[in-house]
Amino acid sequence: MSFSIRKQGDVVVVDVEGQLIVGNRQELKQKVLDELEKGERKFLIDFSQTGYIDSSGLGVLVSLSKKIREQGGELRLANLNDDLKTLFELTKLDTLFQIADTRERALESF
Amino acid sequence: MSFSIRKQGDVVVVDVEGQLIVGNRQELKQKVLDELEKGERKFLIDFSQTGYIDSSGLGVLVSLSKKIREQGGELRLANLNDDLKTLFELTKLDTLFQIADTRERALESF
Amino acid sequence: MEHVRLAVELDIPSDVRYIEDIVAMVTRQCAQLSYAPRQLALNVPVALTEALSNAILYGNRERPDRHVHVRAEVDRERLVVEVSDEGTGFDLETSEIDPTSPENLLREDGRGLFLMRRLMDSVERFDDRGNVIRMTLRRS
Amino acid sequence: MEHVRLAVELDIPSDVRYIEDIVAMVTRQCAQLSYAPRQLALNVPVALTEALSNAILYGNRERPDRHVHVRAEVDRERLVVEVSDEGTGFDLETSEIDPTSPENLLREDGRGLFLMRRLMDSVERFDDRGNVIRMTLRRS
Ligand SMILES: Nc1ncnc2c1ncn2[C@@H]1O[C@H](COP(=O)(O)OP(=O)(O)O)[C@@H](O)[C@H]1O
Ligand SMILES: Nc1ncnc2c1ncn2[C@@H]1O[C@H](COP(=O)(O)OP(=O)(O)O)[C@@H](O)[C@H]1O
Repeated sequence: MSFSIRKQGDVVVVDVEGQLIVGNRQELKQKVLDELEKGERKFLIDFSQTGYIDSSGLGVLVSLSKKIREQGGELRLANLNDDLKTLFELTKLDTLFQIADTRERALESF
Repeated sequence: MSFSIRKQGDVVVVDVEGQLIVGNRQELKQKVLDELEKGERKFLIDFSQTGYIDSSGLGVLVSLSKKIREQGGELRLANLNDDLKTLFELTKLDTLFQIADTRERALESF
Repeated sequence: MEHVRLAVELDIPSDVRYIEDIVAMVTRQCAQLSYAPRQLALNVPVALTEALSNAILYGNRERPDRHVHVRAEVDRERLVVEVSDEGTGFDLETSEIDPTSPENLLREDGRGLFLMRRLMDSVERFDDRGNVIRMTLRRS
Repeated sequence: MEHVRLAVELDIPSDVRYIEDIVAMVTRQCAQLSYAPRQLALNVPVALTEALSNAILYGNRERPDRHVHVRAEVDRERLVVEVSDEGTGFDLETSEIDPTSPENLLREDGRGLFLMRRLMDSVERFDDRGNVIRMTLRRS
């Protein structure tokens, strides 16, 4: 698993490559919090390269979403495959997050 | 597994693709005997695409070698990888067959 | 190949970094028996990750002298996975919350047992040798 | 992943066309535990093919009502494969000839048990449930 993080316009775009699970979720959390600290406010996490996500990966997303909102920022998600969509639906987290089909749509929507 | 058979000069060249084992050795035997029947006398079996060979595959090679020799013909083998070479050495069949490193050398040697 | 049964059995130290490799091994066994793509990408890896991380974090409290034992048996009918830790066990019924209720939706934890139950056909607990969680999934 | 054990267990009809798939499955398990390339390409597939074809052809005489049972257990130390047929068994010692002797070199048969012994670290026979051949190979 690895994360890549880049700036597109004023949006911080994070690609999650591989699994987002208990063993590595802290790394994602720290990276995003560092950017928030630096003053960034718009965040997009792209899951096109992601394998599976476990409950603690979901927990980190919930936590980041809260922290970003507290600072007046926004977190959006993009490119969930059907299995990941089902995971968000099962846990009703699809109601909590703004989820776009493609990265382009997510970027436009900010 | 599949066999491909073609003529190169006056030599019948057979490629064995996949395993040469109890389940398919009859097919190889029949193909070569058909050519012998038609009057062909020079045969080269190329193992560059071959996986493993079991005792009944070896048995078919011994049987073909005898039948071809009875008709005044010759059977040569080429492109045994290290594992197949070891198999021929273990069974001392390396002493029975003419084995060339490459298809070219085998063809030249007829 | 109607009657193939594949099994993986192993002991791992109480460290979450082992989870991904175990999940890959068990998923590969299911793939060999043509489990549905969704089961290979969602049900099996997520439920197994939850069971393993609970065993490591709660059961064994990440103590280096404790191990987690995993046994997975797969055939064309079903996958049965058992995850055993050296903890004192817990109550499966009362430990599960509903993470989809409005008051829980914003919680960061509490989705593990819920997902195991949703993604597997059955989740049971035993005390045979330490605390054992057995999950069963019918092939689809 | 020191203590991984993988297993394959299956029943097949008495038909040699099943051999390749079983060999592929067992070899794959050994590959997952990093057995030497030569063991994966030579020792395991050839010895297992011999054991299976003998079970099908001699033990079960290709009778469609008879099955061959295979159980392979692999860990980082060794592979143990058991092949059971429904025949009455045979004498392992007296059935093996030396196919490399001048009088046998031109024979078409008689290399099966010889290869099993040369390619495996041990070959044993039991009568537990039908005729059982157990072969063991240490990982290298
Ligand atoms: N193997 C285990 N040993 C002891 N307690 C466990 C075990 N698995 C789960 N639990 C208990 O069940 C609770 C709920 O677990 P879970 O639904 O996975 O949510 P979370 O792990 O996010 O708390 C845990 O907080 C823990 O108290
Ligand atoms: N599973 C078995 N059941 C009964 N007889 C067997 C079995 N395996 C081997 N044999 C006997 O051992 C002999 C030698 O076997 P093998 O060395 O494999 O050579 P081949 O199969 O070419 O005859 C066989 O001819 C058969 O009589």
